[in-house]
Amino acid sequence: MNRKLTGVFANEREILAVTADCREQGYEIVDVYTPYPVHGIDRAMGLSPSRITFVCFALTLLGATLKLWFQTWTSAVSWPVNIGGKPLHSLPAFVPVTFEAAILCGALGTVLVLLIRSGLFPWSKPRLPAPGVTDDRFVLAIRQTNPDLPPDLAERLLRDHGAIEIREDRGEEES
Amino acid sequence: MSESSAALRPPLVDGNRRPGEVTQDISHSLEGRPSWLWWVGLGLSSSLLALGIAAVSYTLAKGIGTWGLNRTVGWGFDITNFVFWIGIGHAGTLISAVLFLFRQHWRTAVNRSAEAMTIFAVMCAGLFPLIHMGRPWLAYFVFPYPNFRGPLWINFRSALCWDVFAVATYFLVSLTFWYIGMVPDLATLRDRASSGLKHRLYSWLSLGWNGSARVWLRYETVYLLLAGLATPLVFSVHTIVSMDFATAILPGWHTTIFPPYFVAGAIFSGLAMVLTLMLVARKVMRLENYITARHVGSMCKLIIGTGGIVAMAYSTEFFIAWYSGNPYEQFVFMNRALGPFSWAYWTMVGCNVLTPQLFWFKKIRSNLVLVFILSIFINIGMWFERFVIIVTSLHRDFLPSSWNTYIPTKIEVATLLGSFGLFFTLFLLFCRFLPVISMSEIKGVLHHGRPHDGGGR
Amino acid sequence: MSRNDDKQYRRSPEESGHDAVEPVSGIVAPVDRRRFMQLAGFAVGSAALAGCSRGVEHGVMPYLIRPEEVTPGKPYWYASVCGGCAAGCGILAKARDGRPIKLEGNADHPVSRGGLCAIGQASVLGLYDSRSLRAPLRGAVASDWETIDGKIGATLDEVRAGGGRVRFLTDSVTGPVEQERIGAFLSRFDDGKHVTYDPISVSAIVDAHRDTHNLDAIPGYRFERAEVIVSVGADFLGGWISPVEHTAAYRSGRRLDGPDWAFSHHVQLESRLSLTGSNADRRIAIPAGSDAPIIGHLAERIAGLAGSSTPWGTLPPCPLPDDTIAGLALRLWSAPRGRTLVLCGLNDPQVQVLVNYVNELLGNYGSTSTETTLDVESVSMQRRGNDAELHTLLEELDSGTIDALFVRGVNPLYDLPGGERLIDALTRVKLVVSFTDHPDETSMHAGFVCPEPHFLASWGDSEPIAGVVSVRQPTIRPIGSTRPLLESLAIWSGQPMSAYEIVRDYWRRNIFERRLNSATFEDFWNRTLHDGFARVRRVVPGGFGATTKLSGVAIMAPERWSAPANDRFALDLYPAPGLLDGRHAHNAWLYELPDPITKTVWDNFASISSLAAEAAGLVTGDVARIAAPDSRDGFVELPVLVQPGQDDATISISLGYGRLGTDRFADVGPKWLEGHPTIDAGETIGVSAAPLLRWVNRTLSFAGRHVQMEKTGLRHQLTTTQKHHTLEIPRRLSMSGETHRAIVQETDLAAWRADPHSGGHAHHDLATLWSEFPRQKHHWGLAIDLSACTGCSACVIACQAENNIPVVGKDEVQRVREMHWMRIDRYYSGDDADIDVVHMPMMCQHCDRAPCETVCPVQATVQSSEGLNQQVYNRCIGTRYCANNCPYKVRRFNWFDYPRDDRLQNLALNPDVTVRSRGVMEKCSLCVQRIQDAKADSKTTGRELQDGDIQPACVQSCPAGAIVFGDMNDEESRLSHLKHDPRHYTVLAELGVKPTVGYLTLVRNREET
Amino acid sequence: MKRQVVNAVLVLGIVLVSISLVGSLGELRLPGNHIGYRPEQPIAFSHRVHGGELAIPCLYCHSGAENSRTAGLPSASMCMNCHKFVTATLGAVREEERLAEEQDRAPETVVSTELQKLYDALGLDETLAVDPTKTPQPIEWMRVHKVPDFVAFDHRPHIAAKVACQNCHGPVERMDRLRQFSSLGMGWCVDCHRETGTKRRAGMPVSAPLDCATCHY
Repeated sequence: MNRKLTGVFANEREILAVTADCREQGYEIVDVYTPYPVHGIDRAMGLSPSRITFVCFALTLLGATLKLWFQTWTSAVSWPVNIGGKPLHSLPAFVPVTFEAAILCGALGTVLVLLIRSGLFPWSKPRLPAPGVTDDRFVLAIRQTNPDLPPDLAERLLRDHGAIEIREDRGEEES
Repeated sequence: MSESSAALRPPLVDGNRRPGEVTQDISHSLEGRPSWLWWVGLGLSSSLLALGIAAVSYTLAKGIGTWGLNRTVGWGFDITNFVFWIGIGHAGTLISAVLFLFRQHWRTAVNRSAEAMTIFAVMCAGLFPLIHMGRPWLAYFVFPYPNFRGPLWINFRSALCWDVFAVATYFLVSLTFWYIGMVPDLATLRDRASSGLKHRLYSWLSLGWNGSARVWLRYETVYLLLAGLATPLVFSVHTIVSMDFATAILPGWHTTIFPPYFVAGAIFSGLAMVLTLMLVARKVMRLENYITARHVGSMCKLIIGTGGIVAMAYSTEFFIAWYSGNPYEQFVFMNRALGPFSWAYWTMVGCNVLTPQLFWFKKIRSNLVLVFILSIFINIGMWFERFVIIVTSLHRDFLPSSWNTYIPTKIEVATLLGSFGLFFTLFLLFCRFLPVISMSEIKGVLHHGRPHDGGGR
Repeated sequence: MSRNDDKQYRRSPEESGHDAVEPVSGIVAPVDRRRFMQLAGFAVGSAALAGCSRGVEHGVMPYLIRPEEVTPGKPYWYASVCGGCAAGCGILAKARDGRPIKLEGNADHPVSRGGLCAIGQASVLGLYDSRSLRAPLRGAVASDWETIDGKIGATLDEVRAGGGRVRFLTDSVTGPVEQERIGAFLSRFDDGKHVTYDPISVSAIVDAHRDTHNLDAIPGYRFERAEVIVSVGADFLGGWISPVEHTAAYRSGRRLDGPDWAFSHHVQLESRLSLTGSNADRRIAIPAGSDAPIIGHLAERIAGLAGSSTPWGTLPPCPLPDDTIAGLALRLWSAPRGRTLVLCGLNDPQVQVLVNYVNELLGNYGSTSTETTLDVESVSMQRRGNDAELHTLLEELDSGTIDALFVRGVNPLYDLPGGERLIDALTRVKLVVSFTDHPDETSMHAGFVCPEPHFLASWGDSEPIAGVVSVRQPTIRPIGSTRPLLESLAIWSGQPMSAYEIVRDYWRRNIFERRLNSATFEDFWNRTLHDGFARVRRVVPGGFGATTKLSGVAIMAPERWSAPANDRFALDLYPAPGLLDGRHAHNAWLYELPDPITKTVWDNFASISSLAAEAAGLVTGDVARIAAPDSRDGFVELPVLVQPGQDDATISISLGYGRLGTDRFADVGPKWLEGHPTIDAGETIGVSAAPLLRWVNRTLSFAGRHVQMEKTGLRHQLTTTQKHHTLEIPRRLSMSGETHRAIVQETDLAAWRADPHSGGHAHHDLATLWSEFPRQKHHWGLAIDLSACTGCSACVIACQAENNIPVVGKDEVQRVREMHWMRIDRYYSGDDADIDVVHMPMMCQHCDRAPCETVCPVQATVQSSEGLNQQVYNRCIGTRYCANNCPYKVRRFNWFDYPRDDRLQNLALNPDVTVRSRGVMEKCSLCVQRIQDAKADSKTTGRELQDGDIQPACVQSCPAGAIVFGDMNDEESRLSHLKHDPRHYTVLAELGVKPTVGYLTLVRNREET
Repeated sequence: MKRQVVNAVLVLGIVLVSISLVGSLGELRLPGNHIGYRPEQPIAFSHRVHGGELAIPCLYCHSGAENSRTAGLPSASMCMNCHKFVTATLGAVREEERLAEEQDRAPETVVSTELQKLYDALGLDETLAVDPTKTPQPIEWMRVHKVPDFVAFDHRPHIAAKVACQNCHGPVERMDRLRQFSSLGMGWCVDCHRETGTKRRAGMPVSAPLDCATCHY
């Protein structure tokens, strides 16, 4: 059995509460939609912190290594040139560019990963659970997978927490 | 909102707004007709821009000879403007990234415009290294691209080469940072947009954002990471810019104090520019509720601080010159203070050291007109700082036989004005078509509908 | 030297005709290609275009019949004679593909001894002057030779019929053949006379020697033999008689190399700071014209010391304190007999007689064999001018008794005072023929102008020194239909002959018989052509052989000279350093050559002392009216220049400026929004000072005339290449109180003898962080001897000619953008009264730790494995960072595309050196093209490079041999020895940039003063 | 669902295009690369005949290469050393002789059209004597081998180092109309100099420096 409910709320406090409750009751939290990052919602939904941090770190290191190697290779291996009598491996002189490359690679790479991971592409159409979710509405989408739960519990929960509007849709298409 | 919290912390946003109203206020300024002030501003700035374009085209057609430079003073207005604009840019990143890291929530009102300012400033800055080249059509030589010349690479020991990478990185990262920060707001606009074109445009830009909490989670992590990367970046960029001079052997340039000195100076000047812009935007875009006296106040305090560092640097330079016992170094600094360009030097000191001291007084801090004027003084002073460093050090160096002076030409002045034209034109367009204030963030700091406070129902 | 080996014989004119074809496309091409490159850079599309097509296409035209000694692309050398002035230096003209592109002094020639002055170097530009006359003129309209010859022939016949009073007016024609042909031409008339004068006249010296030594010439001055030189106003290192020859001699008398060093003591008494004065060990400022009493008193003193009675009564008062004169006299007297030299620049026979008397007392007269300083055998024939004869001619012209006047090499209407009267006089002459190559003041009033080809394109000969003869051979075919004087004369005398035949014929008849070593004429002729000169039996002018003893001529005390009243000044007119008497007024290089002393370009001026300036309330650049009260038209208006070392009572003005037609330089240099033209149309560059000349008993007087100076209130921009003139920094800008900058090391002879290191400051052997890069075979370097350099600036022009350095015009120089790769820094020290001058040639120092290289982002300037600091034009993007970081400020930036539209002028470009485009940095390359050429040569011949094989242009041209180039890896090279000389130092060594260009401490001979 | 398909197609398309580009990169001609440049010449001179069949050494005509920067083109007079006598291809001459045989007359000199151009240039008449009425006209050949701008190339050291002409100019002796063989680009020069360095060639020491000033001044 697969039953999906969406509740629209007016403010942060309610969405936090209702999310927590629904989860306790054993409803699967499909997703929560908010106009601004609501702090604590991740706990309420039981999300684990993002791992993108490690990606960023890796990319930064990669950028640095590649650039440092490139500089050394071009100035000491590919075509060594006597420039002002400076040594071919002028490591100190290579630091600034290395650093910049690290930052560039890290920053752009991370953002790219974010976009891909979250499917944010110019051509992707927004799927809004309810109008105004990018304005001042807070939306909770839950799914009932557990058949034992009383059928009207969900509605009650939502209404009690002050849902302005509740929509229900049965169906197989996943969100 | 509760008295207690009000007493503890004055609100970041005046006139207890609700999220919907926030959206309304901010989007309104983009959807309504622009004020006559806006039109006037655009008229002025775009005509300046036109002047600049004319000047630059003439330079490209004729050669660098159309500037007042000579065999002794090889850099003048060009690099002065470059450093000046880069400096301006820095405050933007400071406010958006550094203050974000320090969880300074008051930044939310200004960070968007500050970041925009960064980007436009860096665009202006980037222009000058390009046109100051004798053969700008060969500018691509500075990039280490694979080629059939051997292959022939570039000189990674040159501070100019570091510059290329630093400025490029700075621009790209700032741009990304700015754009990513704007995506949720763009989504808001998208959902408000009525006309087809506007809607399509905004939805293209907003990447199908739908406020999902999962995405918000990643989003905030990335935003934090970007802030974390941008912060060392902003320091590195101006450090490297300062190395253009510090790594040269020219007395007056060849000093280890430059990196910190330049970074402080950059932030100093940048804050001044942010103030200038904020105060204008506040009036023009009717955002009094969001850009409050509190913001202005904190900016003024930051200016006092950075201004102090700059003043410290000036005196240290002199001391070291004397203490080093290096006659050339000593001469350069005496020559700055008493030589042919002393007028520039004392303008600099006047604007950068004395002006900020006025901000100690709350009366002055809270008088926005006065603050506006003073901020402009600081902008002037910081431009002269770069001018003094570059020109006075060059015009009298080692061999007296090559001592000489520098008189800018009309073309150079026009180019400088043009860069301002470019900057303000872009900024005004930004005010018109993009949310000057980050709605999502503002909503985040509202006291409305928060747990444990009664407000909002 | 490899160069001497491939000196070439002349080829027949037909052949030179052919090779004139090729280069035109070849040399203009780089300019076109350069334009193309720029466009390609702009438009992306054109990149594709460059890909498929080859941009500018050029056909190549080989010879039809290749002259066997010509290999395209390979330079060949002609030995010839310089025509820049009357000194007659021997030159080697370097020709590439039929175009002479560079003149160098002939090392074997006794006059030039390898050096060549700035004027000589620059004269190659005149060959390609697109404004010079290409065809004869009748009146002012172009004509052809047939008509001209017809008319002139006819008129001459009339003239011959009616008395035939024909005058031929020339400058010092040093060529015997021309002398003879002119004589022959005139002999066909009842009353024909050849009158010679030099606009910068020294005829008094000749006159005096005619009286005293029965010598109708100037004696040979042997500066190398002198131990004490006292020159009263004679600028012998500057524009006096034979600067290159005298500089070389002067220097070989002042050298500090090795144990047999010699260093003369040179005292200069003069009214302006001349080039010679700037090199003197002791310099005394005297009012112009006061030479007379000074010489007088000196003579008296020395006579006293010699114990011989002075044959005159009282002398006019001496402007100098007695003990000064006494000191000088003693210094001269105590020197070995015959080893001193007293000179005087005053053009006054009576004074010159006194000078001769003094030299006589000092036993300086002698022959070539004796070790004395005045040689009456190998005498100088470089100046033949006779003012008295000129004066007579002027009277004749006034009286209108002259029928025909031929003017060659002089420009009386410009050179001489009282122009107006002369014009009327000329109009009364039936036939006036000018041979000028540019329309000038005189040719305007000449019936016919018969332009001659440039001296590099015509046959001739010369005998600058008695017994030294050279053939002037053409290096290219005449450009346009010009005709040598010799041929014109031949035609007008009815026996047409080519100049070549005339010269050969004359030599067969006259010179060959004077040969020293018996040989066939062909052999003699060819050898002379090859060597550039031949030594022949001396024929000393002046009746029955000159005496070395003073003949019993009446020596009178000079009575003329009165100090100017306190509101008046004594005037001093001198030849312009570059233009001389104005004969080079069409040479842009010489206008842009900074005056060796004032560093002024593109102008002449009135030098006054700071005292005088204060008194008159004038500052440099104020235009003053300088007028001679004793004449109506005797005045000029020109800017004043406050000159240290100038005598307070003297105004000095250079002649040679203000020539007609110099407004041609209006469009020299770039044109842009804020640019000013070098000169406005209709104006002239500088002002002619000739109106202030005057006749004093039938000799031209250049010094001593009393004039007034008034402020006009106008201003005129005087442009100098140097803005700060001392090594002192302003005291108020010094923290430590120390104001001197130790750029120049200086000491005096006594100190040097005591300690060869004297004058040297702390030696900086700085520790280095880095290991040396391995040098390949060579490590090139330079050493410049500051006590040898006279500041004559020959090197500057040599460099310009060799390296295609553009002329940028006055306005650009005013903006400190002159392009000369090497400049000569001139520093004053001491106070106005007793001023010391240092000349410091400054070019790229080719640092081993070059700061410019480190900062270039694109590796456009890097170090070569042979220690050169290379500048790669086509890699340069023009950030100017390198120039900013150069402590010597020797890098030059192409601010504009400098005009290269004059296709003819472009033929003077050196095809071995890139013509730099706009936006590119450039600088001294140590003439790397010569280095590469020599290396390639040695690879081909398999002969190892010898020390001295390679000579950069500056080194080669230096008459004083002050600059030495060489390989520092070769321990035996001359350079290595100099590098180990205790006097050697590098400028700004404390920066640790390790220049490979070094300097040798300046030594002044001030043992006892 | 549909969108994914579209995207997939899009991505695939991009990938394919870029692959095809990479493939054609070989033919892609970069600015300044003139390999294979083969202009029409005023006279159809064949290096194959002269250099190949007749095996005339290159330096016989291009003697400049030995002692000058430029190899240079032979002067027309140089051509006349042989073509005073050789006025046409052997075939043509034989043919004429045969015809003369048949019509039993003295064979007349055949002059090939191309050589006629040479004679005209020199202003010669039928008897190959100078004809005063004709004005000599230099032959304008089209230049094939040209190093890039601002490069000072000197033949001498290369000849001295025993570098075969073919190394750079290719198998000229097999070309009828001359074709540019090597790129003559900087990379090409540098590679050879790198590879040569200071090692000995043909038993003699050579030095092929990599300094900029070797070619740029």
